[in-house]
Amino acid sequence: MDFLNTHLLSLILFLPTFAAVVILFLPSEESKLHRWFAFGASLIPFGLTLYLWNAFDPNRTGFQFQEQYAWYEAIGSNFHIGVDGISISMVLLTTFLTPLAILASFSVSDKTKAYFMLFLFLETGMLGVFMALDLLIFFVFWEIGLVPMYFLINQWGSANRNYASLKFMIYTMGGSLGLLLAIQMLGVLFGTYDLVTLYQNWNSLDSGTVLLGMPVHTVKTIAFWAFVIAFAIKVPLWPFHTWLPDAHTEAPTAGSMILAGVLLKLGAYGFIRLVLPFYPNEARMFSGALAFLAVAAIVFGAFASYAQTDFKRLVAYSSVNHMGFVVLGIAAAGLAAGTKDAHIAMSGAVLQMFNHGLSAAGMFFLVGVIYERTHTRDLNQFGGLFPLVPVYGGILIFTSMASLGLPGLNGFVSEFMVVRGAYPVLTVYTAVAMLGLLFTGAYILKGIKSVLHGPMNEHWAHGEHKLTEINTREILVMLPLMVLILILGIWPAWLVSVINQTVVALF
Amino acid sequence: MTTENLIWLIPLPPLISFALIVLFTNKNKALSHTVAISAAFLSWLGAMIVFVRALGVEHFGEHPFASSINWLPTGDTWLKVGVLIDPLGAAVLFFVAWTILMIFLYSVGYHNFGQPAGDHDHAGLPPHGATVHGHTVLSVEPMYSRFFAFISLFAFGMFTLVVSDSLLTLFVGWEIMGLCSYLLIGFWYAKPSARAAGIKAFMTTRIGDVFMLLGIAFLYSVTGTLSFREIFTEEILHTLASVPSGVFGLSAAGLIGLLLFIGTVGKSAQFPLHVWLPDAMEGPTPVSAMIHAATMVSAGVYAVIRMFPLLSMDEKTMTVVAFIGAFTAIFAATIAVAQNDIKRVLAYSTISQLGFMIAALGIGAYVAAAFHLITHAFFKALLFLGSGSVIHGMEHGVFHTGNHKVDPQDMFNMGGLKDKMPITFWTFLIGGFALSGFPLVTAGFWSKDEILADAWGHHHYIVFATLAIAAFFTAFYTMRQITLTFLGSPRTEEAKHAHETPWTMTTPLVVLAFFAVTYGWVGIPEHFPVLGPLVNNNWFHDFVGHTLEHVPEAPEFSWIPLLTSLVVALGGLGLGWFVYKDVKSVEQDKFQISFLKNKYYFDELYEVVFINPAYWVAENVIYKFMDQGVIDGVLHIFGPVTDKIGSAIRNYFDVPVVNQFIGDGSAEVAWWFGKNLRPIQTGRIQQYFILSLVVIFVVGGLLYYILTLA
Amino acid sequence: MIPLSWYLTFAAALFSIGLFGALSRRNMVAILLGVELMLNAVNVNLVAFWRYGDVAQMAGQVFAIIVFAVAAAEVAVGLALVISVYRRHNTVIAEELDLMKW
Amino acid sequence: MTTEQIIFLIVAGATLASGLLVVTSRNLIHAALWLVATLFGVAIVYTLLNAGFMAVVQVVVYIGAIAILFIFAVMLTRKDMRDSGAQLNSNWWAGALMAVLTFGGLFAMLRTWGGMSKTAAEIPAGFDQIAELGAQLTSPEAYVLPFEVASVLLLAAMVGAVYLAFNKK
Amino acid sequence: MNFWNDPLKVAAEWLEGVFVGWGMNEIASHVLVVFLGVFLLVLILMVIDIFLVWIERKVVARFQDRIGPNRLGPFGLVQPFADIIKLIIKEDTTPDGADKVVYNLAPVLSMMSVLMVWAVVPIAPVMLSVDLNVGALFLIATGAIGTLSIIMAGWSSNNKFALIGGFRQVAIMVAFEVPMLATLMIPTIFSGSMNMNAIITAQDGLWFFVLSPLGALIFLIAAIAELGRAPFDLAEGESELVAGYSTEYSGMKFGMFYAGELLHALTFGGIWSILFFGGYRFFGLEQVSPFLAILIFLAKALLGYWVIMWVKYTMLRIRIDQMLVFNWVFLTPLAFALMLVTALMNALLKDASPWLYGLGMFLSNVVVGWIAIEIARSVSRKEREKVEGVHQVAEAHH
Repeated sequence: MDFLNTHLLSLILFLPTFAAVVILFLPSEESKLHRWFAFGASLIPFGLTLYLWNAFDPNRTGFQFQEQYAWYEAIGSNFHIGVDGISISMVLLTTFLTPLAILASFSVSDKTKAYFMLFLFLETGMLGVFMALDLLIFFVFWEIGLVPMYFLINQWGSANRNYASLKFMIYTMGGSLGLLLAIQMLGVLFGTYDLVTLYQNWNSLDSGTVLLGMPVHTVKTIAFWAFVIAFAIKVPLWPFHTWLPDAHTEAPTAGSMILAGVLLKLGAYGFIRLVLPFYPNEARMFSGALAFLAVAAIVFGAFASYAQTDFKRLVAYSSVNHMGFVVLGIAAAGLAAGTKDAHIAMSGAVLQMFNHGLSAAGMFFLVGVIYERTHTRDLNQFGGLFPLVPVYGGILIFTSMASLGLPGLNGFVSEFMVVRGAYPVLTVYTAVAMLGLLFTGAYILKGIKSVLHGPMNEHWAHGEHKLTEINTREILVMLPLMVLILILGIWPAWLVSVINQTVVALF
Repeated sequence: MTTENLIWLIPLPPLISFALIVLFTNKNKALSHTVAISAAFLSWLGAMIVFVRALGVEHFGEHPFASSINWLPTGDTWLKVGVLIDPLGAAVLFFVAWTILMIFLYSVGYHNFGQPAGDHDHAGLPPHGATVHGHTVLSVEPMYSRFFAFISLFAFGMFTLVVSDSLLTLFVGWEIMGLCSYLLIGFWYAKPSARAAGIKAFMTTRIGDVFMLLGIAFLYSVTGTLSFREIFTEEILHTLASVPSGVFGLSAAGLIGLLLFIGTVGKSAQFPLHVWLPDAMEGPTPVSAMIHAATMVSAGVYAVIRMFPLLSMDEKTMTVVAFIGAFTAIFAATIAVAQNDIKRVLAYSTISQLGFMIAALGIGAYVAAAFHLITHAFFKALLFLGSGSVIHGMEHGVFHTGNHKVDPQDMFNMGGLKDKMPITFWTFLIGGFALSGFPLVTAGFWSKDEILADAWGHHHYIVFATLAIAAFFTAFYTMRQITLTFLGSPRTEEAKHAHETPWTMTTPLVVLAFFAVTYGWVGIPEHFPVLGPLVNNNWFHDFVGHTLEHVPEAPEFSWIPLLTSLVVALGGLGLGWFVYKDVKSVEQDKFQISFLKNKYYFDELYEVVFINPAYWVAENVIYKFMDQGVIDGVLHIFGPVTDKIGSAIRNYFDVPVVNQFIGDGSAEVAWWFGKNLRPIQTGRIQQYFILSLVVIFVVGGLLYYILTLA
Repeated sequence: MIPLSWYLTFAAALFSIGLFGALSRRNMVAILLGVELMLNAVNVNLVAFWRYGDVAQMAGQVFAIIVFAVAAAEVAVGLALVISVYRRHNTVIAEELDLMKW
Repeated sequence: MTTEQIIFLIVAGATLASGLLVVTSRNLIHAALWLVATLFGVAIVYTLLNAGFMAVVQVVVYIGAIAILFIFAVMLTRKDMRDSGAQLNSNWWAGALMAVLTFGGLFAMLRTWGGMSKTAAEIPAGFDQIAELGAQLTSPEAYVLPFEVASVLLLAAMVGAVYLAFNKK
Repeated sequence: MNFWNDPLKVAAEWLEGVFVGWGMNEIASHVLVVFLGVFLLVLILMVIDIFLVWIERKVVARFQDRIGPNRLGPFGLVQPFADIIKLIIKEDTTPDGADKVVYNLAPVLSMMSVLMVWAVVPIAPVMLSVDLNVGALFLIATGAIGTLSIIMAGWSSNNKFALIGGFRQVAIMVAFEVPMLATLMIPTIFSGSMNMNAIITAQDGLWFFVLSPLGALIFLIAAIAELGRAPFDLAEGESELVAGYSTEYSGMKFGMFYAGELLHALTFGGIWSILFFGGYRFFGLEQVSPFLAILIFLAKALLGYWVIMWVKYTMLRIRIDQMLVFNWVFLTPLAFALMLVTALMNALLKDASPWLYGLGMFLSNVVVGWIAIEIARSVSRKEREKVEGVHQVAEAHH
């Protein structure tokens, strides 16, 4: 057990990779075997994460379960990983969603071996970002997450997948360039990439210092924006969001689940882990701009979502809308750092990340369920399907309501916290964001209306097109999501208290 | 069990019932309604126990039942949630529990439990009737279990709202009811009109809700708490009142109050967000009774009553409230006059009556508003259920004749139902008189009279006059409705064959009729001539008034409001009977004014001003122009540019320099060497082996020589 | 007591014999036999150095074991190659396989 | 001369003799059998070196597997049971020269080395060779990496051998 | 030191004393005594071997519902001696093209490989020829010599039946050595030693059979294959290969192969009982007297031998390729998996109470076995479908 305790994070991080390598050696036509193996293998990190969650002491500040190995000594980069209250909740989200996404992919029958391997690699990439305590490691995992996703979209996506995957890749890579430069600048200046050390050194820089031939605040501002743009693309913030609807729409169902559920969180996590601690002053200075972009994402996201006739695209834009709240919370926390408002806004933002992970994954999955049966996502081709698929309808309404932010379900709690935290410091922005909240209702209801309600489209009622009810496996995918959505809506304290402790200590 | 714990448990049975029905019993209709009604009964029982215990507590206003727990960590403090039953809460809980139980019971009959399944019935549409032995009879609702599940959830929301001690949980219940109203109004979701009505209801109320959420956030950030008992302390209220908000010159209290009030405007269908309520009549009638009479719209008023201490801090807000209320009261009443659909009349009547309450609050008549809220809940629930009963009876007739063109909700198709449906008639009559404020016996008289008295007593003469006129209209359209529906002779064949409804529907009518009469008697003013001394003390005023820290003074008795209310009530009723007693068809109705009939064209206005532009902006500006045009357009430029650069590099550098000079040149050098070294390759492994050993020995010997000997 | 030199000389002799076999036999299997002898000679050396050095340090034996594994692998692959070649060219004489020469 | 030395000399002589026969017998089966004898002799040498485990493993691995494999291979790669023609190639003189040179070179180098006449210390009582060997083979501080690499090598060899010898139809 | 408590040592010391008394060098007398001891052991074994012939014939008769040798002496007990006399007086032939040295060496090596095993077999608490710390491995090592003898016999006979028989036998032996070695590790894991005596001592609580029934079963299967007895007796499948590698042998040379096989079977019965059934232990009875212990051990060995016979006379012969596939595809992975699981469980439960340890081990065995059988079943179902077509299988299910 001692080994387990000292290497817990590494185990969680690399078990998926290990499993992926094992899959490589499985016979390639045994799809069933790949599925079950991948599913079983992804459950192990989840189990370990539960153990981690249990062993995690929320009352201790700083990082726990740290592991540090020399990695790239020549430039002072170490393989340093650890978790605090913010990252542990993201780790939990990742390891929780991955088995579900894999279970959701059981219907994939094409090139299953590669598919599940990529999925497991993806999990390692995402977990690595959340655990990394070293900038270079952070960046490495950040990029690792990209590659499997690219192939998932490119190989298993729908019609327009080439365009979407290329857009996704290039867009994100474009952002990463600035990020890498900024990271290297930090590395060159301080000779280390270790986050914990950098936090202290970077902020204790005398403002009169001249770095790289420029005043320190200029350097910082440039680096700040390099970071912000990289993360803003990933979140995505308006106006960097146009890759998202394409990528989400074209990705396979499980890919969208993970993309919306976890990958978007990487950007927001970057804000929380890197931008705010490194650039508190810049964050305060530019919080208005950040909030503006966030509110733009909220409002425009909601509007654009409302304008869609493609169900999946509608859900995809809803991610823009919801992630806007995360950034709004972060902007508020940046502006009000140190106050209670900041704590609430930041806790709300992290919780919103978690919640959006659950509900967006659920929504994408449900879209996938119906797409698999009808092979269309056009809202105008549905209509009145509720009597055909009552269970599916119930689940869809439930999940939609979570996405809409109905009190009693998870989305409300976090949105409330963000609004509460942002209101005192960013009043006008918050008020405008309410417009987005209103239209959240509009597009969600539009989705339900077009799919479930109204006169039944007889095309789906008979013959070979007859729409079949959601099956047990698919229900099993949704069940954990729904249970967690409900639990978080009713009793969020178990999660929020962990996040809150860290947030109070950090910001 | 302590009362506090009991209060925690009150909302739970309906929630459990919802879960049970959805997860387990949805295939079994009988079991589903048993579960739902049992749950409603348990909540009712709990509510009654709490109510009785509340009556037994001295100075209940200062020592309410309250308890709370930590819910959400916020920084270093916790956001708490809890339950609170103070006098206002107890009074509201009382009527909520009763009406919910009655509506649950009524729903069994309304959805034709026990009838055969319909021939062509289809989930999502109202039942079309079943053929039994050649006769068409009513058929059972295909989504019977689902209905009970939804109203159970609804009941949960309402109970949560009533017992909550903070704005947060109030908002939770509030939104859950919003969801349920969406689901229930759009219950027959396959009907496009019902579907649209559901969305309209949800979206319109949501407009109010986001403002309310903003208000809550504002309040929370200023005071650090959302609990009523903590906010309504002198200290905090004064702080709130003295902090300027920077908007419209309002104080923080005023702005918060206004924001919260906008929530109520949405929820209680006040002008200008009233448009959803009439459309909401698309839902099944029990839903109309539940949402639009007894609970949800009342919840809006309840919230304002709750927040009254805060609202009353700022005069401007109060004025806005009073204005909105009074305007809505008369505005809706005028529309009601021109409606032919039996439920729509009641819908506008509800809006109008809610306007009364809001107006009462706006002028500071706290107790009167609460009183009218409760009496209205009883008699309006009664009226809605009665109208449902009428429709049900008419459907019976429609099935009898087989002429489905006849709208069973159109009052001009009715007439003379008094004899066919006696229980319905008498209870409807009681309800109608209560609504009109028929003097002395009905509850509506006492509550409406108190509002008028307050308006007069507090010198709000404009409000007084507006409300009096509205009351007159109320009495008029009520009598119009009763006359057209029940009196005279049947105007259609269907009306002749209408039939009394089963006991599950009539029992609730009788019970509610009882309260519609008697509940007024608990609030007879002390100074009322003759009766006042008889009851000695205005119990309701005394009880509910103590919710506030400073018990509001009852207005002094004055004959003017009393006489006014007598005149408008009796006058309106009389006029209504007089005008409509001989009307035989729509054409003879003088009040079919298209301006009124079309509700002042508000729906159309909103369509043109808000909804269409919003969609246009969303689709064309934001999605097509901005996202796809500008942003993606910029991105798409990158592709060709990179391509150009790439091919330039290839053609002018890679091919000539790298490939031809460096690449091919080095290959040739390598080739020359290879050609000349070829003969060494004998292809015999052992010779290679020996050769390598020779090399080793030679090199080793040389090294040995150099290192040791030399 | 046997001095270390005996073992080493023995191993050197065995090694040389093996080397001769590997260099001079025509049959590929026989070449492999010679290689085996050489490997064994190495092992004798390893174990002898273990015995005459620090006994608690098992490096000699450990590497002898690893040489076992290598030898097994070498024989398995080598003989498989021989058989494969025999199937294809019908010969096991090393000299006759000179397709790769210039 | 102690008993041990006598035994060593006998064993070494026999071993070398059979070794010579391995490389010189015409009959390859005999050569393989002589190899068995040689390996057995080496096993005895291990025993003399107090490495009983090595001796047993030598017998198991070399005689039980490798030698048998050789015999198999010899039998599978011949058209008749006899060996005809020259068994040594035309360069055999060079090979012999190299072998002699190697032996001479090694012998000469060893003579100049100081540790040559070293004698062995007693193995301490209670020293459990096998346990120590196992512990060192699997300890991350010692030789687990070579051990793992060797296992991978074996796996690769197994796969490769199966693949190579597989008769593709 | 009482003779009855430690007979060997007392006898050896007495003899040494006698020899020294005769004026012999001490070392020489010691060597002589050891040689005498070995000679004695071999002698006893050979006598037992003779009776094994009788036992085998009796048992097979019972299995086949007949009486067996019953004419010579009581119960036909003198029959084996008659057999031996027959073998000895038979003409000793050597085929023309045979490689004479190898041909004659093979039966000797065969017998030797069996007898060498007894060097490490503890027949009683104090009776053990060599207390080798790698006893278990020694078993396999001697097995290698047995293998060699067979291939030598097969090759040197200059007879294609003999060669093919030898090939087959060697292929089987080499193959089944692998699972055998893997299962040998299981008692080693339990006892923490490869010393035979230590393995027996470690079984004073529970026999390892209880801890690892699956291991015992695999070992038995592998042992039967090593012996080359039915159902694995392909090397001498009479219908195809006459008598396999021993086709050309006659007289006492054949007798040595024959006696070697029987003794080998008894030896494996004994080894099996040592590894999994506590050897000479029987609820403390072995402490009473070494002679009693010998009897207990002999009884257990004979019981094991009987099981081997039981299998032999009730099972069909399996085709060679199926058998090798069975080994490489099923038995070897299973044995390795079992070894892995046992080692893991051992690491996990090392400090647990003995009950928990035993239970965990037993359950893990059951689970591994169950999984293996399930996999085998699904594979065989697929295979059957491929061969017979889906249709018939579906019918067979109904």
